[in-house]
Amino acid sequence: MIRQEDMTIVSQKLIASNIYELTLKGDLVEEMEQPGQFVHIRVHQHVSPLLRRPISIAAIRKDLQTVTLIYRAEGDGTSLLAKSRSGDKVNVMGPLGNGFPIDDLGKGQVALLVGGGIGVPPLYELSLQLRNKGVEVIHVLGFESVEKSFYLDQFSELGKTFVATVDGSLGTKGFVTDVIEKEKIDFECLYSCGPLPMLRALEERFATKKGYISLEQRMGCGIGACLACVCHVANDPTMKKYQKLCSDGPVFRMGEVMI
Amino acid sequence: MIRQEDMTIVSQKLIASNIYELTLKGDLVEEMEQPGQFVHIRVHQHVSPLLRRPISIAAIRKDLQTVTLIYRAEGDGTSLLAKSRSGDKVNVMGPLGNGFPIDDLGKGQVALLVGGGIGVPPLYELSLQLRNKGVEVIHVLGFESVEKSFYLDQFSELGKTFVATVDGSLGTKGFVTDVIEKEKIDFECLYSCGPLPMLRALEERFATKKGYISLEQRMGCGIGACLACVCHVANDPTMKKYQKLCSDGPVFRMGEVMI
Amino acid sequence: MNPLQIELPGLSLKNPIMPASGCFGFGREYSQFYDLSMLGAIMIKATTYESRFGNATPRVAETPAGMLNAIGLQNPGLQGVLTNELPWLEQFDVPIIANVAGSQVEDYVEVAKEISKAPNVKALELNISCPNVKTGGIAFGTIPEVARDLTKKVKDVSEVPVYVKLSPNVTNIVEMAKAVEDAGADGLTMINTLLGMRIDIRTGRPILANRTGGLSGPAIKPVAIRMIYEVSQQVNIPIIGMGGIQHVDDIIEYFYAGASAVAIGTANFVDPLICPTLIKELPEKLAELKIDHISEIVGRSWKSEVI
Amino acid sequence: MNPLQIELPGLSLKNPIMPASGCFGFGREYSQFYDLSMLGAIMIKATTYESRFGNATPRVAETPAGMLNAIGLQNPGLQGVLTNELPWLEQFDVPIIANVAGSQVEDYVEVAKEISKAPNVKALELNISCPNVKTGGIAFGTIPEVARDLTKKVKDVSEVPVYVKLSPNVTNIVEMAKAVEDAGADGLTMINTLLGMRIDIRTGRPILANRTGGLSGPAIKPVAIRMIYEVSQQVNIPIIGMGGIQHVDDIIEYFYAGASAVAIGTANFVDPLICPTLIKELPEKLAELKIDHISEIVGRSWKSEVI
Ligand SMILES: Cc1cc2nc3c(=O)[nH]c(=O)nc-3n(C[C@H](O)[C@H](O)[C@H](O)COP(=O)(O)OP(=O)(O)OC[C@H]3O[C@@H](n4cnc5c(N)ncnc54)[C@H](O)[C@@H]3O)c2cc1C
Ligand SMILES: Cc1cc2nc3c(=O)[nH]c(=O)nc-3n(C[C@H](O)[C@H](O)[C@H](O)COP(=O)(O)OP(=O)(O)OC[C@H]3O[C@@H](n4cnc5c(N)ncnc54)[C@H](O)[C@@H]3O)c2cc1C
Ligand SMILES: Cc1cc2nc3c(=O)[nH]c(=O)nc-3n(C[C@H](O)[C@H](O)[C@H](O)COP(=O)(O)O)c2cc1C
Ligand SMILES: Cc1cc2nc3c(=O)[nH]c(=O)nc-3n(C[C@H](O)[C@H](O)[C@H](O)COP(=O)(O)O)c2cc1C
Ligand code: FES
Ligand code: FES
Repeated sequence: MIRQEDMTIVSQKLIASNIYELTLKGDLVEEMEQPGQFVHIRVHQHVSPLLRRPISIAAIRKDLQTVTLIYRAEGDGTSLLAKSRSGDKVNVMGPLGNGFPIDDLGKGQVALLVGGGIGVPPLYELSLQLRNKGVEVIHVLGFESVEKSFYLDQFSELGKTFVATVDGSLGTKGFVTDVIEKEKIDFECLYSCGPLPMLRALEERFATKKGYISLEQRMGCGIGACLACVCHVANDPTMKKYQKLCSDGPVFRMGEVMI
Repeated sequence: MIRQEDMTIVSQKLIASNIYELTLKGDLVEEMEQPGQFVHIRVHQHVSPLLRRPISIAAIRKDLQTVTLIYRAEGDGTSLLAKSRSGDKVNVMGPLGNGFPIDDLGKGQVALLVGGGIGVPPLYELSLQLRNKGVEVIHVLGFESVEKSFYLDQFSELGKTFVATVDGSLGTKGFVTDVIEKEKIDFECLYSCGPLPMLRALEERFATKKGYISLEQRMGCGIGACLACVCHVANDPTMKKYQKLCSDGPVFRMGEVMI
Repeated sequence: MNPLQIELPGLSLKNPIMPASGCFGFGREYSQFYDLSMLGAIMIKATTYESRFGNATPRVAETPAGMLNAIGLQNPGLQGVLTNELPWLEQFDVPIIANVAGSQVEDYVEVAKEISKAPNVKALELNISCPNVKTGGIAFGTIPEVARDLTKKVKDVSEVPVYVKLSPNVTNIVEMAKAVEDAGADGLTMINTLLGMRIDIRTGRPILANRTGGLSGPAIKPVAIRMIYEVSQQVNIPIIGMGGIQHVDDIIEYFYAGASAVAIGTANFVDPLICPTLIKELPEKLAELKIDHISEIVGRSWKSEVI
Repeated sequence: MNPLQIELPGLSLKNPIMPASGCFGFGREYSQFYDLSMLGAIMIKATTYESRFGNATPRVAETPAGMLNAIGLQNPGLQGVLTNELPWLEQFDVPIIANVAGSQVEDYVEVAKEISKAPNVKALELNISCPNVKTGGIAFGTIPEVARDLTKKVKDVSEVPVYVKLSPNVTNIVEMAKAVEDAGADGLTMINTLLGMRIDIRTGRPILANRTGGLSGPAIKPVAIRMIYEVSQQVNIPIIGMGGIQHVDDIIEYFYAGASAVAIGTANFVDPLICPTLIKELPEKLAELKIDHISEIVGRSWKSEVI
């Protein structure tokens, strides 16, 4: 069930250039199940910044009652969040949306997880859950540069992990698609989250494959009420059918919506 | 000289119901001289609350490079200020305005300091400075109730101190003027800060005496540029003469301006 | 006596607090958080004759103490609302105020006529901020004659009282208010959003796909209060006030200005429980201020002047 | 080449940043903090023919991300400004833009004629948001014909270029802008404050003695950006933009919208060093954005559309 709760900051660490790992503790963790779901965070109690910020769930630890988020401090809201310290409270609404389905794959099958930049975090909990089922996970992670890369060790522990950087400062110089090509990676199901051009390239290249992508959009309510975050359904000549990213997504089947 | 500086909070204490004593450290203390001057505080760096808050200087410790402010946490700005902790920075602009002149009195002469509620703080530094000159200080302090009273010990150390409370929970039940009457207090110079009705009563009663009052007004700039805080000059038939509370005041001679 | 109970044309409200149109969908999402029966009323999302997809995304942007939106009246259309939304809402003991929109007079009339027959629709809210195709896209709500005419035609067909939602993007709000009162409006709701815009520093392009959007949230509250203060002194119909309400003090401020009820928009996004919270806090606040009944203080800011 | 140097009618500016009228007095106070010669220009406090005391206090109130003011045009009058203020400002190497106000056309004309002769006054800024006694207090800036007429008469007597400061409290800002351009305005400044109000919860009375006041600060920035975006596409005279500027990004946003220079109002109260800070940060920001000269980006938000 969706709830809101003042969660307590257990830790907040700078793990790459402007990238923070935030661990929160609270009852709300009990509600969190699916990788790819997100939470909607109120960074503080003042009137500005006004809106909540959607951040993906990166790791759930039911035993510790904690959830880990990884985010880039960029604008007003995330910069403010980056200033909060252990012990502070953060108002969290969630878990929101529909995450990555993991039931399609079984033991021994291969999942390819492709993440770009700040789209990488939700893939970590996904990888954990797939691995727990015995699925073989291969990660291809793209970053701008080595300074902005993170969680490589954590992903490597779960499965083969390839990296691409735009500037070549780590792994293959270029894009994630270059790596997949180069490494001739084969898989049963693709899971991806990252910038639109990356998602489009993947959809095109793997049009015949099964796969899921997670999208981003500016949001108001985060629960489906305001219609800020809609996208068109693919192949709909009326152009009137839509999905709400926050409540129907953010994860969709490849080819399901227009991107 | 007026400057602005990020001062460091040395301590912040709740000293009465909703009343905080805040001690700040910084170079700016070097500029602070006159009792009755004030500082203009930016309670934080966000866009809301937008404006600075004027708060009187309650005590200056040049040796420690600290200044003490006493304020009531009421609206958005002061409530936020009340949440800041030792070690935090606060942006302070000051010292502002013209304070209480102390040169009129010499050793052995008697000064009556009359404060009401949150008008009491500036009288403390004033009393300290007068005492240092050998002036005899008598304090008459009015509060709503015992819960809202503060600094009685500190004032008592410097001179005779009478208290009035509206509800009679401490000292004389009633107003400061009742106390002055009852105690038949005589003095060479009156200094006062507090609510307008109190100041008006004092001006009326002691019209022939020398005295100074400190006024309050909603402010914009705090330095004389925006004309938010003007008051009419007394006995000006043109009604066009004015004083700026922030830069000409906040302290005026009794009878100088219309209150 | 319930200090919050109020009676307005067509509306018997257990409290004067309701979600504003477009900020609450048709209630389904917020029903996950609380029982909608506790609300004074619900102003549902604008309904147009045909279903609409609305604008391209991004549709929202943040601003200092506010937000911009350009949803573009996305809605399932009259039939969709009549078939799927209003019947679903019948499970709750709460009056519905149906927000009616269109791009020509005929659209409004058709929607008003049909939707006002739904059993739980107790009033209409005429959204006259929409661009009028017949006048080259100039909003109905910016020309007194156009607004008057529209109100009259809707009044003629509506089976329930009609509240007209004023646009703040006008030189003279009192003139607009009087024009629609004249045309038979039973009440006013104000304000709709202020026209605004933001540009993305990185791209140099407007953030909203629609370029401009409607500004809502605390930033606009002073404008709303001013307009309600002005209008409430000049009309004899009640006003439901809205714009930036977040705290119980804001509600008191709206009543003092001249509102007889209030609606909560953007704040629902910030805190999904805002309406129940305010409904709980309002009687406490009234007790603190020694006010026996909320209706006592309607317009106190200007009524106290005459005394 | 100095990436900030710009040329506008009458004004050769070393940078496009200047304090806005009414938020900087006549410069004396801020000269305690820095050398005024570093400013692009200074827009001095509104000058009326006679000296004025202005409104009763309180004159300011805070709002979410903004403030209200109702100073009431307090100023020393034409003679006072000519005798005491402008000569004092001559010590600085900075062009003065004289803000001219009045309650009837004749006042404006008289002030414009005389003040435009002062050696350091390089342009006038016609404050048309003032109530016009001849039309029962309706602001000059809300009726196109009235604004056009006023602009023409001032243009006739002014010895320096005339910028007209538009009021945002109108239905159609483009129509107003075109009217004054038509009448010969050399430039526009926009926006003046939005009309707003706050009520004190404790007293039930408006906080401002004048009841309503002008809303300024970050809260109004989206409205200003929208209006500049609309107007700059429709006129051929430059715009000095203002409203809520606090950060260097805001300046870029104003230029993208269509401004050719900017003014800083309320932010001076928050940070007395805001103008020098922005003047320092702007070239750094331009470098970061790979912009060679600030004038390149005027109107980029809409110019990029046509491409
Ligand atoms: C479902 C979902 C999951 C996300 N997960 C993560 C994550 O795990 N880690 C992470 O770093 N980022 C994530 N993002 C992006 C993140 O929400 C934005 O980076 C963040 O909201 C920007 O806020 P700001 O205060 O930095 O920027 P500002 O520029 O101050 O934001 C202004 C407004 O725009 C919105 N906004 C700006 N950029 C984006 C964006 N890219 N997507 C959506 N809204 C935006 C903000 O939410 C806010 O409403 C996710 C977005 C979505 C929709
Ligand atoms: C020269 C001077 C010295 C002062 N010294 C002290 C002091 O030592 N201790 C103390 O507790 N208070 C003092 N005050 C009053 C103090 O400034 C206000 O209580 C405070 O600004 C209120 O801020 P807020 O955030 O609580 O209220 P809010 O209601 O959030 O304030 C909103 C706006 O109104 C202004 N405002 C509200 N009340 C007042 C007021 N009474 N006077 C001036 N501005 C007001 C605020 O500054 C702000 O701009 C002084 C005021 C002045 C003018
Ligand atoms: C996302 C969003 C959608 C809105 N949709 C509508 C609408 O469909 N019809 C309408 O009359 N007003 C609509 N509004 C305006 C609100 O009902 C309300 O008048 C305005 O937002 C001011 O209130 P607030 O500041 O509390 O949000 C919408 C506002 C927002 C933020
Ligand atoms: C206290 C105050 C006084 C003002 N006085 C004037 C004035 O005399 N003439 C004028 O044209 N504008 C005046 N303005 C409007 C500003 O010049 C400016 O247009 C407006 O405040 C928006 O900018 P800002 O948000 O940066 O303050 C005043 C604004 C404030 C806050
Ligand atoms: S964010 Fe409101 S519908 Fe998705
Ligand atoms: S506060 Fe600006 S002149 Fe006094």
